Amino acid sequence: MSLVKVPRPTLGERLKRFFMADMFKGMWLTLKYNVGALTDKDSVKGFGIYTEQYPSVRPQVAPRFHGAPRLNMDPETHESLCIACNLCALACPEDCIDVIAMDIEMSVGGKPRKKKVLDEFIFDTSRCMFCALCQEACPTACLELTQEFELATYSRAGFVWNREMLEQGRESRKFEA
Amino acid sequence: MVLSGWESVFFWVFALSALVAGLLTVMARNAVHSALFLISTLVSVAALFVLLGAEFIAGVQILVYVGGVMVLFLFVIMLVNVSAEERGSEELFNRTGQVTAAVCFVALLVFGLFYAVNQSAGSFASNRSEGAGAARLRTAETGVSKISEDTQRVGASLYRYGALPFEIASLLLLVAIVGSVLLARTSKQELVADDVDPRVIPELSAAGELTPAEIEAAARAKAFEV
Amino acid sequence: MTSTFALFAPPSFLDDLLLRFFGQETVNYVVWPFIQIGAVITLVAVWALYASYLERKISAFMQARLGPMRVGKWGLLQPIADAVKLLTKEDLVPEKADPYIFRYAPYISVAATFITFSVVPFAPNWGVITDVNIGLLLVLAISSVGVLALILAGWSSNSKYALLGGLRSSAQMVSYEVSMGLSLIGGLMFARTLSLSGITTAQASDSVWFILYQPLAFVIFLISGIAENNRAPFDLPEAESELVAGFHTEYSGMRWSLFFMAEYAAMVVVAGVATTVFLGGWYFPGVYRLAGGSNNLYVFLSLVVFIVKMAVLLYLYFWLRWTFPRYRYDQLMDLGWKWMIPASLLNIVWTAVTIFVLQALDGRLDTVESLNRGVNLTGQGKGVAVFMGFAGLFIAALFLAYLNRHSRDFNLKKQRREIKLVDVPKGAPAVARAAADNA
Amino acid sequence: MHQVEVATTQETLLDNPEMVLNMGPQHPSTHGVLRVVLRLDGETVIDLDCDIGFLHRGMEKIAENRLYPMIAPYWDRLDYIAAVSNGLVWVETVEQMLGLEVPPRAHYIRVILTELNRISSHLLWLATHALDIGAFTVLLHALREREEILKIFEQQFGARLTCHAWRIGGMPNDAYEGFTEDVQQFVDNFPGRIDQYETLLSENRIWLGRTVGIGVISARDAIAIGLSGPALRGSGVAWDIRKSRPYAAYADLDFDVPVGENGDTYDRYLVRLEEMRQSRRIVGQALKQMPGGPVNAKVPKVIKPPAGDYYHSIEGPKGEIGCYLVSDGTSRPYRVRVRPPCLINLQALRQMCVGHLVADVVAIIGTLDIVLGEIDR
Repeated sequence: MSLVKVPRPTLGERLKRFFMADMFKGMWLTLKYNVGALTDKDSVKGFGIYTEQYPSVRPQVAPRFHGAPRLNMDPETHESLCIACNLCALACPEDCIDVIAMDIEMSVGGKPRKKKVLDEFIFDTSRCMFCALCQEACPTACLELTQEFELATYSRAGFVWNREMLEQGRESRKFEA
Repeated sequence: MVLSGWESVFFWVFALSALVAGLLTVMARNAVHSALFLISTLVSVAALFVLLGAEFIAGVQILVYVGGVMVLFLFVIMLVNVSAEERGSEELFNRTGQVTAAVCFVALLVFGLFYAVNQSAGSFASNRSEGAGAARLRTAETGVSKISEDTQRVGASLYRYGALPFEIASLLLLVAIVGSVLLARTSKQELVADDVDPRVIPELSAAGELTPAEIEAAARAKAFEV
Repeated sequence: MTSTFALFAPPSFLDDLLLRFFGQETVNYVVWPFIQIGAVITLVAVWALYASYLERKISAFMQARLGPMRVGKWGLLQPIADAVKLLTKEDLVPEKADPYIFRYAPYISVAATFITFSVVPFAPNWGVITDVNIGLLLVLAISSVGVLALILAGWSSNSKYALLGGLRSSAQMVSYEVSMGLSLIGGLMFARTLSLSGITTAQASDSVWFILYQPLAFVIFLISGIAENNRAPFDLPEAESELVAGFHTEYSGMRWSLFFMAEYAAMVVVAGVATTVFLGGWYFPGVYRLAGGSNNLYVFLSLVVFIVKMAVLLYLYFWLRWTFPRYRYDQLMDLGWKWMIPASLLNIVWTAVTIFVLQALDGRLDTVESLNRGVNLTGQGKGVAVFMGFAGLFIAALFLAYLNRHSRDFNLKKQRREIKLVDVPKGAPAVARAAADNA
Repeated sequence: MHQVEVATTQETLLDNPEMVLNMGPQHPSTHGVLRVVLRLDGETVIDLDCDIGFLHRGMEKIAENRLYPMIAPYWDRLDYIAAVSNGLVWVETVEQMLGLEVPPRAHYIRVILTELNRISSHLLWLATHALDIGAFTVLLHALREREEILKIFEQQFGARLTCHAWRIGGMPNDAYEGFTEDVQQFVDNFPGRIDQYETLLSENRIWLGRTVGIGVISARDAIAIGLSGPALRGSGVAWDIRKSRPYAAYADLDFDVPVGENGDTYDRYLVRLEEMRQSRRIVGQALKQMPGGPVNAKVPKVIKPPAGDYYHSIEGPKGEIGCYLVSDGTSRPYRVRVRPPCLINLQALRQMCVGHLVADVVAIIGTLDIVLGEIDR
């Protein structure tokens, strides 16, 4: 008939239960936390305050963090590093990248030559899942997922980033304390 | 008793609200509304008790009737299907018999009231000058106030003169409670109960009242000791 | 009659001022009560707001958080922001709900709690609103009316969760009211009065707190009070993990906040009554001497004492809530009917035995001073009573443990078990097996 | 699946003591968008039915149209609480189909991080389970420790929850600088924190009353339903894939399998707590034994497993999470099938709940540790 086996308690256990040792132990712990929070000293045992005050204290994001995308530019010439190879778009599982290339004619050593350059780069951050496969696919270290993590906007259209936004960075309001 | 000043204001407010709420109790379509009006009647009557200086009775009235009985009433009303009665479109007082009975009853009541007032008028008048009047004008007790006299009197008479009826009543109530629990409890609930005799279970299953699955479910809910 | 609305010598200058405009009777019956009611409602409403702030802060500290910090310094204006938000929120009434009852249920809840404050003696003299002869009974009666609000709110919402919550709460409150009321009788037997100020004065004149005579009753009262207030670990009617929000699932905005306010105010009531009956109310040894004869200073200091005592109890409320898991419904009923009510009945008997013993010992030990107005004891008598009180605690615990030895949930049999650790023999590594299969 | 009959006529409670209660999909304690239809007698559950699929994305179908490396992020989103473990199943399946030799250092880092993920998953379970039963404080204490793990994840993978942790043939990056110290600090701190949870719960009489004897499932039934993970071990079956079919570096590591006895909620609670301790032990060992070297095998540019099918499974935090992969030799899988531990564990819900009260249903859903992302896929 029995479904749960429960062993017979020893006298010590009985006494502990009789004097509600289990309850008082728990209450003692929460009291220690309460006192610890007020003094905020014993952080090793974890009795201090743990939370961060986010908008006023900004968290340190890890260097490898995958956040808002960015198109890097050559630091000297300020030209886009993107060679419009479309590898990122191919690597993207969500198909959220559109690389629109255009051919420009230029002369290299006097000879006219066509070169494929980037015209427009569309990155739909609302569909992006920040897996960083595009970043790994990029041969020129142009596309990068940065540590920027505040991506909220007021409209769905605002999630679709064009080349300008990707290169300059989106204007975002920083909250003050 | 003569009403004066604010006392009379309070009296009329509560008396009228008791009457109106009482009327609404029988006139309301929704049973829950009707129960609520009954509660307001009871509260108004309790307030009248306070005006009479019987604070203990007032407190008990609210505690027992409003807090206990009416809560159970509401409990039951909420579980019973009241929608059928609500929907009825008959008008009130549309039956000759009902009206006749009501008029007869009111007449009886009025007659009884007048009779009682006539009977007690003399003694009431004589009392007022001494005991009752003094009690009414009793000022606030600031020091260690005693249990007010009516409280003591109620207790004393309950346990001294009314001990036998009191005990009989409590026995009756106890029997009623045990009986109703016994009647209401199904064999399934019996099985889950803590205090069930283990021998009952095979009997029940032999009588075909319980399936093995039910016994198992009950045992599951119960978590026996080894 | 006069006692109902009578006052404990209010500040006389205000009284004189009022008497210029109104008659004596009007002042006593109408004007003063209104002033006091207004004062109490304001104070209690502010308290209820800040109790929520305190609760949030204390719970945050217990959980290594900071709690509200954004509105005002240390989030001190948070309750006001919340109040404004709740007042401006839409007041939704579900379509199929009973509109009248749905609207009025919160008012019943708030009224039932606030009325109780009229009899709590916050301090001597003018610190009490009215000294009613039946103070304690009034507290119990009015708090029993509070059940109605919950049950009506639950029913009128026309929602299954709310209905279940309403039924649960009413069953819970009706059951725990019994033990709550019965546990007060012990103190009553010592004080011989139902008036709350009378009980306090009895303790003050005896210079003893009734918790020493009645530790068992104090424990019962506290537990029942927490259950009566639907606070964790007895917060089943609004157990958010099961019933979403219990009886106030469908409420929003102002009406919801009324329930909320009533809950916090009811906590104060229970804490106040516990302070009055068991912790000596405004009485603290030495306060009278400290005041040095100034009546108003004495009242003020006593008020501080009362509030400090109450605050300790309220901290206990928060503390318990943020430490313990929640009882299940049937366990709660078990606790109420199988533990609290027998214990409170036992307490009455034990108190009677104590008083009897005190009287019996009087000849030999000189225990009783007088029995005319409450039980006045000498030093030795107090010792005996305290000893009996604490002995009662253990006797009750043993008695109940015996009584419930077959009970399912609260017996002494359940204990922690160790978990078995099995060292399973290792199998063959699965890595790089597939290559061979596919080849 | 079993269907609860819903009464069509409106009856009151007294006419018919049974009441149908819809718990979910928007309910605080169904852990997502699970809808449970309860048939109640008073508050006793007579019958129940689960309605799932509110979170269905068709992940298995999506996988058929993606290249092999692209599928990994979708695995993270099955059981998003244990994204690192899930990712490992997929990566190892493909690696084993390809016959890749993953370097031992990668194996060790994988063990460390999946075990940390097991701890974080169990911590979240503990947090929500305790919250369901009303112990609010444990929630935030447990989430604090989880935060420590997530910080390590963020440093290592660049994401906290859906990490996209592994790549076929190894890892995207070697362990970051300071990895050993961070993990070691966690390993040192963690036992004290578990003791704190135990102080708050394990011996508490309310907790015992709420969990002992609730949701009992016997070992026989558990095997018949196909439970796995702590839900199975709570019933006393010592089945752990890390032991019986060691993957990654588990063959070199020493640990015990905690096993319950009664198969009730309390036993499963104890099993999970002990598993956290064992995971910590594994992490400590792996950290000491971690070899140097590369973390990536030589992987072909285009991944085309040979035609055929393969099944691989690992011991996820919730149970056996497996991947059945059919390849037709092209760069996209022909068919991907997930063995979802939560979905299969959820099948025990009815058997566990019937006869209990509504409050117990909440406790039992909590003890099964379900994640709807994986159930609905």
